[in-house]
Amino acid sequence: MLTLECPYCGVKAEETELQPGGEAHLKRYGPGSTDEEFDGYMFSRKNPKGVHFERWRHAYGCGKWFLAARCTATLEVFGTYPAQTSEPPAELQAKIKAKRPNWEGYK
Amino acid sequence: MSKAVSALEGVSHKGFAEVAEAGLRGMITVRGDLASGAMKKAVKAATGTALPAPRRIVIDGDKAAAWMSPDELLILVPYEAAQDTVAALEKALAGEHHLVADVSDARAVFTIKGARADQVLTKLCPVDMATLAEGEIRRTRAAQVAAAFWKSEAETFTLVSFRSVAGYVMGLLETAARAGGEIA
Amino acid sequence: MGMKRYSAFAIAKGAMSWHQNWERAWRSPAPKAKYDAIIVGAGGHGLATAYYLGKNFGITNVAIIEKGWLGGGNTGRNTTIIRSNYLQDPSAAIYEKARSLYETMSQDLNYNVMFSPRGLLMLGQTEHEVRGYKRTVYANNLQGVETRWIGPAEVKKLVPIINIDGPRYPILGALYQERGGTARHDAVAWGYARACSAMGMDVIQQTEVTGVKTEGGKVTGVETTKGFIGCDRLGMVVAGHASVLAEMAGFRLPIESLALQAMVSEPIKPAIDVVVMANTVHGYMSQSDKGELVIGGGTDGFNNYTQRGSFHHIEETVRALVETFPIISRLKMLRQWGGIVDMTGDRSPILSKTPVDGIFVNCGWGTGGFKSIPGSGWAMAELMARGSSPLTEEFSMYRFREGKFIDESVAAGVAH
Amino acid sequence: MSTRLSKGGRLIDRSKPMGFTFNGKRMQGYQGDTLASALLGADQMLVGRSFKYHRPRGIVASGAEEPNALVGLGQGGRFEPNQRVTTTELFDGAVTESQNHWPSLDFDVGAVNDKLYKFFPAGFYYKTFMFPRAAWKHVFEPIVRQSAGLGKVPTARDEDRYEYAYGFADLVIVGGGIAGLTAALSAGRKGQRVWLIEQTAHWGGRAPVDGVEIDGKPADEWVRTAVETLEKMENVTLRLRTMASGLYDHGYLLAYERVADHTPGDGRPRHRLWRMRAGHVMTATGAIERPLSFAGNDVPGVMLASAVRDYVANWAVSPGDRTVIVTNNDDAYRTALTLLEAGLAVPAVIDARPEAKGALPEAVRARGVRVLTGHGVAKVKGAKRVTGVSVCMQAGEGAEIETIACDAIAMSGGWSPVVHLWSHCGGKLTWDEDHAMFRPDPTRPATGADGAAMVTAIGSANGMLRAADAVADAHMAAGSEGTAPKAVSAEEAPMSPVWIMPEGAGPALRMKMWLDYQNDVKVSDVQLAAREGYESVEHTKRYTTLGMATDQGKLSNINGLAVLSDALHQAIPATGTTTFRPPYTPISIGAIAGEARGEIFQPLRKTPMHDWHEVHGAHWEPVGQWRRPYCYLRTGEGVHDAVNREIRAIRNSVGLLDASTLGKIIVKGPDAGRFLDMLYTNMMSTLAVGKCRYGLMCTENGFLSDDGVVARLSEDTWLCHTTTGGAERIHGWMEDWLQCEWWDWKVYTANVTEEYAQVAVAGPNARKVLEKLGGMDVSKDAHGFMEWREGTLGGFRARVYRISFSGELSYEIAVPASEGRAFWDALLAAGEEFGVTPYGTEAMHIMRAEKGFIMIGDETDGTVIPQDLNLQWAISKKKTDYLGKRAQERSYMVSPDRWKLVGLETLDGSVIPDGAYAVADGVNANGQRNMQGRVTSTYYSPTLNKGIAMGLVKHGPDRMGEVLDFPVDDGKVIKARIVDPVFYDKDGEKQNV
Ligand SMILES: Cc1cc2nc3c(=O)[nH]c(=O)nc-3n(C[C@H](O)[C@H](O)[C@H](O)COP(=O)(O)OP(=O)(O)OC[C@H]3O[C@@H](n4cnc5c(N)ncnc54)[C@H](O)[C@@H]3O)c2cc1C
Ligand SMILES: NC(=O)c1ccc[n+]([C@@H]2O[C@H](COP(=O)([O-])OP(=O)(O)OC[C@H]3O[C@@H](n4cnc5c(N)ncnc54)[C@H](O)[C@@H]3O)[C@@H](O)[C@H]2O)c1
Ligand SMILES: Cc1cc2nc3c(=O)[nH]c(=O)nc-3n(C[C@H](O)[C@H](O)[C@H](O)COP(=O)(O)O)c2cc1C
Ligand SMILES: [Zn+2]
Repeated sequence: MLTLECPYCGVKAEETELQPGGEAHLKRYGPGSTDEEFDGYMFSRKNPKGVHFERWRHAYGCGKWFLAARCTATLEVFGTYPAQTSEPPAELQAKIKAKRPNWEGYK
Repeated sequence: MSKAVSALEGVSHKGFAEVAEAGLRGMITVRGDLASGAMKKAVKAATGTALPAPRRIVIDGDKAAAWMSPDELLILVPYEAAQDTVAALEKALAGEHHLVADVSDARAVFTIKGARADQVLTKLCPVDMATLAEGEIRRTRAAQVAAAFWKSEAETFTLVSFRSVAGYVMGLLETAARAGGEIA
Repeated sequence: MGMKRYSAFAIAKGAMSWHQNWERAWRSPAPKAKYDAIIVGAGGHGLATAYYLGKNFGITNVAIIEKGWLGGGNTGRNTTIIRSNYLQDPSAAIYEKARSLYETMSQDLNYNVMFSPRGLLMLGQTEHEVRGYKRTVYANNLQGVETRWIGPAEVKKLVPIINIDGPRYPILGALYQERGGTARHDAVAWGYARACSAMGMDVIQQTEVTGVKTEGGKVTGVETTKGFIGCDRLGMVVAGHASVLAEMAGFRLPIESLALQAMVSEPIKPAIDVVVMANTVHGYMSQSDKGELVIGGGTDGFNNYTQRGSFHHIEETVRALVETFPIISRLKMLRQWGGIVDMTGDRSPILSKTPVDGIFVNCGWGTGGFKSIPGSGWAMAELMARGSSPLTEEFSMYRFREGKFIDESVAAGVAH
Repeated sequence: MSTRLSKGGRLIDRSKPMGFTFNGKRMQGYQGDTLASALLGADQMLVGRSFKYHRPRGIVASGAEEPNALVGLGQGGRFEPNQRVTTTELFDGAVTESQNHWPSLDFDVGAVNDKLYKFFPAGFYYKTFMFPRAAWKHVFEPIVRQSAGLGKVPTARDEDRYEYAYGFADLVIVGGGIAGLTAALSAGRKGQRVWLIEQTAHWGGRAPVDGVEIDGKPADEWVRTAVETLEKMENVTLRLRTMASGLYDHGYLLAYERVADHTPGDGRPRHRLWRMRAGHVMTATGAIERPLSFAGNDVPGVMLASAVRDYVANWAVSPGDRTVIVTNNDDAYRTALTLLEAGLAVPAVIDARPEAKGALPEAVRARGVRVLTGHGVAKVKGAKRVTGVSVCMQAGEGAEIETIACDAIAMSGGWSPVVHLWSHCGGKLTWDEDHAMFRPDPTRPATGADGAAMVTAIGSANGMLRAADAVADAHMAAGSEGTAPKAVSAEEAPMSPVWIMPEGAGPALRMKMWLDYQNDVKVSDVQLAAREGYESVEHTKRYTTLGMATDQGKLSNINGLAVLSDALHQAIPATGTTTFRPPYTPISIGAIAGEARGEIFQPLRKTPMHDWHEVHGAHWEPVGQWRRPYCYLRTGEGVHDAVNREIRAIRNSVGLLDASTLGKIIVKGPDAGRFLDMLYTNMMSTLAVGKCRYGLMCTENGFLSDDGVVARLSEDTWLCHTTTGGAERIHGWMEDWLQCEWWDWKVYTANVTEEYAQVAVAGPNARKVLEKLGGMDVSKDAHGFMEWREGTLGGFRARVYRISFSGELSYEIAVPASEGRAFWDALLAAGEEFGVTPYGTEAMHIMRAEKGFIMIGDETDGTVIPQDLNLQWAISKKKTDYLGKRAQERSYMVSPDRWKLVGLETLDGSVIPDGAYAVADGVNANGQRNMQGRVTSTYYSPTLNKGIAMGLVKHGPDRMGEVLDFPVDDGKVIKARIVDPVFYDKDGEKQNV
């Protein structure tokens, strides 16, 4: 039963107030992309045992999508941040690196 | 002839707290840039209040403005005033990218009254009632549906849900407030 | 190699010697330097793959490498529902193959897996669901899967404790598979392990695969916590850990690992003789031979490797079942647990060659792969031995790229 | 025999007697009793039968760890099987019955299993019952099921109610013994928000029974003062009868409050399930005593030493007149002292240790009791009740030295900390060699959302078995605020682990040493598992069922894994424990379901006209959480007739459909047109203000997901209609793209679905009805097809869309929801002269099928793309992109072999059954019959007076006129011809008048 703090309204929401949305920072591939690119975008999602970046919506709250960095092996939450970004904030990445020295970094 | 009726026509139940459907209320969703001067003016024009801070509701008599999300407010006015308020808001926001929608008929409003009113919500909402701040509006869920509530007076909470689930919400409130269910 | 046969007579004989002379069900060997084939993952699917490699293709120089204890993954924690009333042709083919192998599994393995074809009902609770199930019945008839649609009265007769009238979702009928049912999940793994061991295969437990070695695009072996082990062919059959293994081999699978939970009630005398799935309200229930009600529901929505789920899914399931079977309200939940299931984009499995020569994957069974264990093993063995199998043809990992999905959610919503 | 003593009993109130029955026999206890103490007080030691061998079972324990004493409690709507008597408070009028026997508790036919025990070792069923094949299901399984299963099946609906509650605290302390109380005092003084919860009805835990003194006062007194102090602290919440059931991730603690189990029917909710969110959790859950494994240790009358002490001290109940103590530690001598104090006989203490010279043994010796050190129990005498004990040397093989007559045996094999909650979220244990127990390893706790420890074990739950240590530990762990309580108790010499008694017991004795009492798992079973290669502790558990009973191995697990370790010649920590899972003890399914039953099982969404439908014969159909009239039944009318009547009425005159459930989403802003062009397959940006356009939406994976009519309200504002089930989903979908992908686009959306009541007025007389209402001009010229207008109708503020899903002249009118019912009534009144007929979803479905309109959910099922439905006209060729476009370019999506939409007409006019498939010749590689199409919608058309259908058929549109075979039930084949899917008014003349 996760709790995640919504970066927009500051509510420490519990999982039942949230809607999970899968991998964060997906790059959309539309017409003109290769089959491989499109397949990668749609289906071959990251599924690491460890640090993961994902989407959540504060569905029973402000309604906004936000992003979370979380460890899928311990459920530790490193931080949450607004969805309007194409990669995790640098300071968050540094924080994760400090906690998980073996983490290969965001790629 | 008043053709407009609220979802439950004011039904109420008395348990260890009194729960009642509070009738029709004018409500307007406003989306736009909350930081803009026009928005400030629009709210002032609509409710006479200041723009609410995040997660807050500012109440002035029978009008109020509530913060719903970083780009959304809910304006509360008497039901009869809703259309004029929409017009006023539209006027104030003209030229800005915004959206104003009358949602008065899409909602149901409830009051929960009594010294133990908070216990009713404690059973339904995953919210720490003890840390509910003065003037805070909390958007959350009540059992299985979306709801928002705030402390409207001493020992009284106002809760808003969608209109279609008014019967369900009343069922929840009535059951939660039933005598014997006091959380000692 | 050979093994002593199990029978009532053997037990009687054992009793005379205070059961001191039973032999091991499977050996506990040290790994050899190299095998013809290595299977990673001693779950049902891995073990069955090995078993049919030996039985159907005579390939017995095989190791099954397991990081924990055999059968300890999802095979050891599922709600044991067996059915083959799937809608799409490829699914119906492999699940029915599996179901029919279950019919004789105890005898084939000389291990009583307690396959219990007690009948399975999928409740139709909306008009839409009814139409979906009727469609399934017609498809099944053409696929050689025996199912039929039954009305509410027959449902009530089969499940007297059911609340037919709703109140919210009256039961309009059910998709009934008379020879669907359950089996003793652990026994399936144990029976296969015993049979594999008897064929001379090595079941190597407490050994984790930590790397995959390739040379010129071809697999050469695996790194493990017990050192390097060579192989010509490698089968990755690790369910929730499929992505982790694939990453070791340098490719990505369309898999997400999610927690699925189940629970049992305290045991009671026989209360329900069939398996009931109620997909509109999200819950399913059967009763084990020991008497617990075995209950399952939906998955969490976020990636997770902890074998723990979120409690609100248990609540949702329980609410649904209390509504459907009001008498269970005064029973108690004895234990709840979770497993990590491997979900694909179309909720159907992957049995496929991979970008690496000699590596095959069997995964993506998600919430519903216990029932398919023998069929999957049969097909996967054929794929690994021959390079192709009619049963695996449509389950390639490349189907997503082509847009050729095998979507079962169409009729049933869930796939347990 | 067990009896009620004339004096004492710290928890009972003798002035309040309470009557109850057991198997129909009237008995009496007192307020403060548990069912267990009341039964023992009434000399009822035999309380049930075991699972497998149907052995007689008596009460062994005094708390949550009890494996044996389960009864059926209550009657009718309050009957509950498997109630543990040790944790059930007695109430006046309680009706109880024993379980798992036939015909009676004393004479149980199933007990023949016990005689045949040699043939039923662990896992015997895996090795037999295989022939003949069908016999498992038809013969063996029914027998197994009938003899297993313990409690009876309830037959009535639960009469009680249940509820949830949400709690929040900085610190939740679980367990109200002296450790928990101490921690609460310290944390409370620090000002933390503290919850202290205790599963029983009393504070204090073991200490008052064990003769502990704290701060110079007897424990009882200290506890009372501590509780009073805590009650005065506003930041501290105390709850009795509240068990921490499970600790879940991120500090989510489930607490099970048994509000009214002891006062059934008093109008209060029976159970309240607290969903706590704790900043931190402290487990002060105490320790549980272990049995000893000697032959016959399951005979009724053999009990835990601490339980014997509890019964005497707490409830003034003596389990026996002559109690032999068997132990490997000093603590059990307390039981001897308690018994002697109560005037009962202790013929001997059998101590497995070579010597016993501590203060407690000396005190016992001083009272003249024989202490036999280095001895053990060879065997217990008696069947349904202990009659004596045969004594042997612990170091030997069990040769009898003497027999001591007794009617109870109090055993103690040492203590195991209660580590369940510590372990639920991954907290690890460490083996404590001195006390032969697993204790929490503070360096490897369960971690929370922040990655830090979320739970701390304190007191005896942390392995601090001595009172002084327990209290000191708790005080420190909770921040050492205020002065530390000082506890004093008798000194104890080290215990010495004993896993089998006697050490050298042979197979015959080992087959009579119970580990798991309820599931009948014996030492020999665990050894057999090891021998057969089920070496992992998890394999042993599953092979033998050790620890899988309703007590979850609270007594048996450690003993079992010690035996396993011994059999495998490895150290106990190498074997490890099985996984601890919630709940700590079983919790009611009713509590988990909470308030959600009956009317509030799930939200039922109602339109403003819902109540009218209800009283006018609506035959309901659930659509998502809405309920829509499928049709309206008139008296004596069947569903089919009603649907046909409704359709004829619309085709001939006029009908009304409550369409309020349709989704309505406003999309507004400078980029709204561009946004909608991405969302829909066709162009929405080019739609003129005042006009409507039908549109399709696909998932990014290319499949059709929703459809509906879009109206352009103003230069920068569109209103999108969705399907009933699609409103929230599509609104969420829009927000998703706007927030996460195109966040720089200026678009706002609002879901106004419920703001409006919407009514379709359809049929040749539709316009006349509206004209009768009066108001805005609804004439053909003023209001053309696929246009919308705003105005008033009959005084109602209305937005009117001229769209048609039935193929008739039709208006959809939206009015404010609050006026919906009044508007509906006004329409009925205005339409009266035309015989206006309300119609339901089925009439709507059939009429659209007559027109060849697709329906999301019928023609689509998540695998269908618009191209399959020949909807190319609604897919813009000009657009470079829309959601789903790239997906639709994949090889299988553009394959000419995809099944495509056609109409189907049976040759004999009959209706093809729902879901039927069209077959092709031959079979595929897997032996399945080839198929070439299927029906998607199929109805009897009252308009055309024959069956009509739509379907998807391979190369369908190129095969007009061909006849397909649809095999249906009983070997019948229906023949249907491929035709144009538009069956009615092909040129659309009717809707455009
Ligand atoms: C709660 C629940 C209920 C379910 N209910 C049903 C049901 O009713 N009916 C049904 O048909 N299906 C059901 N399923 C699904 C079913 O259990 C699975 O699909 C099936 O058991 C998968 O078997 P498997 O052999 O692929 O995987 P597993 O049994 O999980 O085996 C995979 C093995 O791989 C091992 N492994 C992983 N990584 C490594 C490594 N690096 N090195 C070595 N070994 C490794 C694991 O330890 C594990 O033992 C359910 C699943 C769950 C969790
Ligand atoms: N001498 C020995 O060998 C020995 C061994 C064990 C305990 N003890 C004695 O036990 C006492 C230790 O005190 P303590 O406070 O640590 O333990 P305790 O056993 O006195 O108290 C633990 C309390 O926790 C409650 N509890 C357990 N699980 C719970 C749950 N899940 N939810 C709610 N409540 C739960 C129990 O009902 C009990 O009241 C001392 O008196 C000590 O001497 C002695
Ligand atoms: C079909 C089935 C029946 C089960 N019955 C019981 C049971 O009677 N008692 C019990 O304690 N656990 C039972 N379990 C749960 C297991 O103890 C265990 O929780 C589950 O296999 C997951 O393993 P884990 O908890 O060790 O991770 C059952 C599990 C399954 C799959
Ligand atoms: Zn928020």
